[in-house]
Amino acid sequence: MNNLENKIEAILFWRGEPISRKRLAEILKVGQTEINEGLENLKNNLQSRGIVLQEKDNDITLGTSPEFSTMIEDLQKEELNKNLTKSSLETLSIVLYRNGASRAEIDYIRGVNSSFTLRALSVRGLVERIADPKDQRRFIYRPSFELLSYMGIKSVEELPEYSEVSNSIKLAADNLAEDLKKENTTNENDGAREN
Amino acid sequence: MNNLENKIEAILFWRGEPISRKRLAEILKVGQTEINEGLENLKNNLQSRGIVLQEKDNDITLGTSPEFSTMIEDLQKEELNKNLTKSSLETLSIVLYRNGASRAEIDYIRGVNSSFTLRALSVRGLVERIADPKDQRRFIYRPSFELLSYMGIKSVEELPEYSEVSNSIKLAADNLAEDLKKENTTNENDGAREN
Amino acid sequence: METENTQSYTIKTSAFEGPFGLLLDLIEKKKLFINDLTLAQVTEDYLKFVTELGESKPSDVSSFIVVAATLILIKSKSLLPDLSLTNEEEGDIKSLEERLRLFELFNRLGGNIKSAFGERIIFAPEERKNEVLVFLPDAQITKESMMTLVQDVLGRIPKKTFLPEVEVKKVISIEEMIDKLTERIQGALRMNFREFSGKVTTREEKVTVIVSFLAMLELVRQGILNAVQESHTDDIMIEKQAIQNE
Repeated sequence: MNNLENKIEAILFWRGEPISRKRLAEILKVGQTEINEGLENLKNNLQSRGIVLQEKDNDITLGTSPEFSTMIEDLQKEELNKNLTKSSLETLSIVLYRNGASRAEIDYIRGVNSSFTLRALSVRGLVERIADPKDQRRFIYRPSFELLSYMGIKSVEELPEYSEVSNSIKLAADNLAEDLKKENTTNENDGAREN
Repeated sequence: MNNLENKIEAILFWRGEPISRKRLAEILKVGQTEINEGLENLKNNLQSRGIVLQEKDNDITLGTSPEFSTMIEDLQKEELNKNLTKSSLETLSIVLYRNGASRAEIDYIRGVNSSFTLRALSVRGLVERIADPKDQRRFIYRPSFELLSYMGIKSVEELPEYSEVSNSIKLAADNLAEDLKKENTTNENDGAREN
Repeated sequence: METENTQSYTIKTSAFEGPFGLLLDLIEKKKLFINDLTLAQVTEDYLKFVTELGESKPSDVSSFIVVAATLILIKSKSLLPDLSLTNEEEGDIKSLEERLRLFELFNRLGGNIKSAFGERIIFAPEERKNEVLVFLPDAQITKESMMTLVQDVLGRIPKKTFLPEVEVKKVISIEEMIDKLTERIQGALRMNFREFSGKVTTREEKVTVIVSFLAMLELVRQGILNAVQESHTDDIMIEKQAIQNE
């Protein structure tokens, strides 16, 4: 049973960005011929469907079917012009006062997972995602330059009570991270609740 | 030619995040029945494919097929936390098999205070906290898509033994609600139990 | 009957989290099912553990105590078959068994989660690089609103995550409860002493058992006293710190 096209579909869907045939062959440990065949099959599978296979030079990506492009564009516009939610604004305030925060830090402080919220902020150009200089596997979200100028400040230090608030955020993030680490490890050896 | 399921697929793909049935109906200007039908068809289209449709309460999202778990895991840089402590397991099994529970219920079943465990799970994005529709002062903790994803299931109904135990759990839940009510009234007096 | 053996039972704390976990663990180690008979058989081990817990981790005791009280009732009833229980006491016993069964069920289902978790993951799409190069602010974003929001968030963080959520008052009243139970059982014991005069050998056995059982109760009482005192000093320390910080 050949499910190469399914694998390709999964990779393309997950990645969401163009990927070369060569790279696909590498990942799937097969030859060019198989990849080309798999892509043909996938293209057939996707006929008369909501998503299509797009090719440019040797790069492949999945996209929404062209017949729905107006609908998607409208949605995009609508999405972008919506008011930000309370949780987005909250997340933004942490990013600002922390002057760049990892998702984990924001999660600890808010007590909930912030991935969708951060995505919403990043789509609107309010925050930028950069690789954490300390750990390349992680990302740091920092306020965009445009955001600062929109707020009429040259740097985050000009935010009201910046140093005070900034310090308490840092402290809180450290403490919470510490506590959670305990929960995730020591509880295993020590069944009873800690003091 | 009915291409509602294709439109739904395009929207889900474009969005890349969960979306509610209600919102889909709004966007596509059709009724709930049509949406449900479209989703059924889409689910069928996605059988034996690289991507799957996940459902939770009234929300829908797309994800990669669980059979390609290792492949995608190898591709992604972020390290995944697969550890669950004893208290996390207990709490998750209540949240999952009850498909949402209040903290009081979780505490009652576990016999210990679960607030810290719930916070840790919420930070990890494995549970979501929402206001109880029946009582706005309370919260309900329910499974997140992330939790379903880690379990490799498309909906809670796919949990092992789900149909076998769901009846007895429902029954027990009624007794539990009864007991909790009693507990709350006596606790209000002076925190002590009867005698 | 060798189920009443007094050999000290060592419990690995890793096996359980709370009172039900402990109880279930004790029952399963003896390969028993949950019912009042088996609960009576593990009562002493349970009490022994709670006593030890009271010495090492006083703040954890309270959730175990309520269960201990019900176990003592069950145990007393099994030793003194003529002991008549009030409706409330019967209700407590029934409720403990039900809760334990429910806990056992979720505990078992937790095993399903443990074995499936992270094995076959469904991945959501990765966060895409930001292709749409737009800047779309929102009138709600101002210096002032950002400050207010961030302070709200900070204010919502749980003050001290590990502070035991047990009121001293509650522990004291539980201690009183055990006192009452002890009295109640001693009273019943005197009243029912004749009931034991079956065979002489078993009678001696039973008396020994009851005496050691009561000694156990006394130990638990001491353990709780410890807990109360320690909680008191804890409290005082926290108050002091708060004052110094002001």
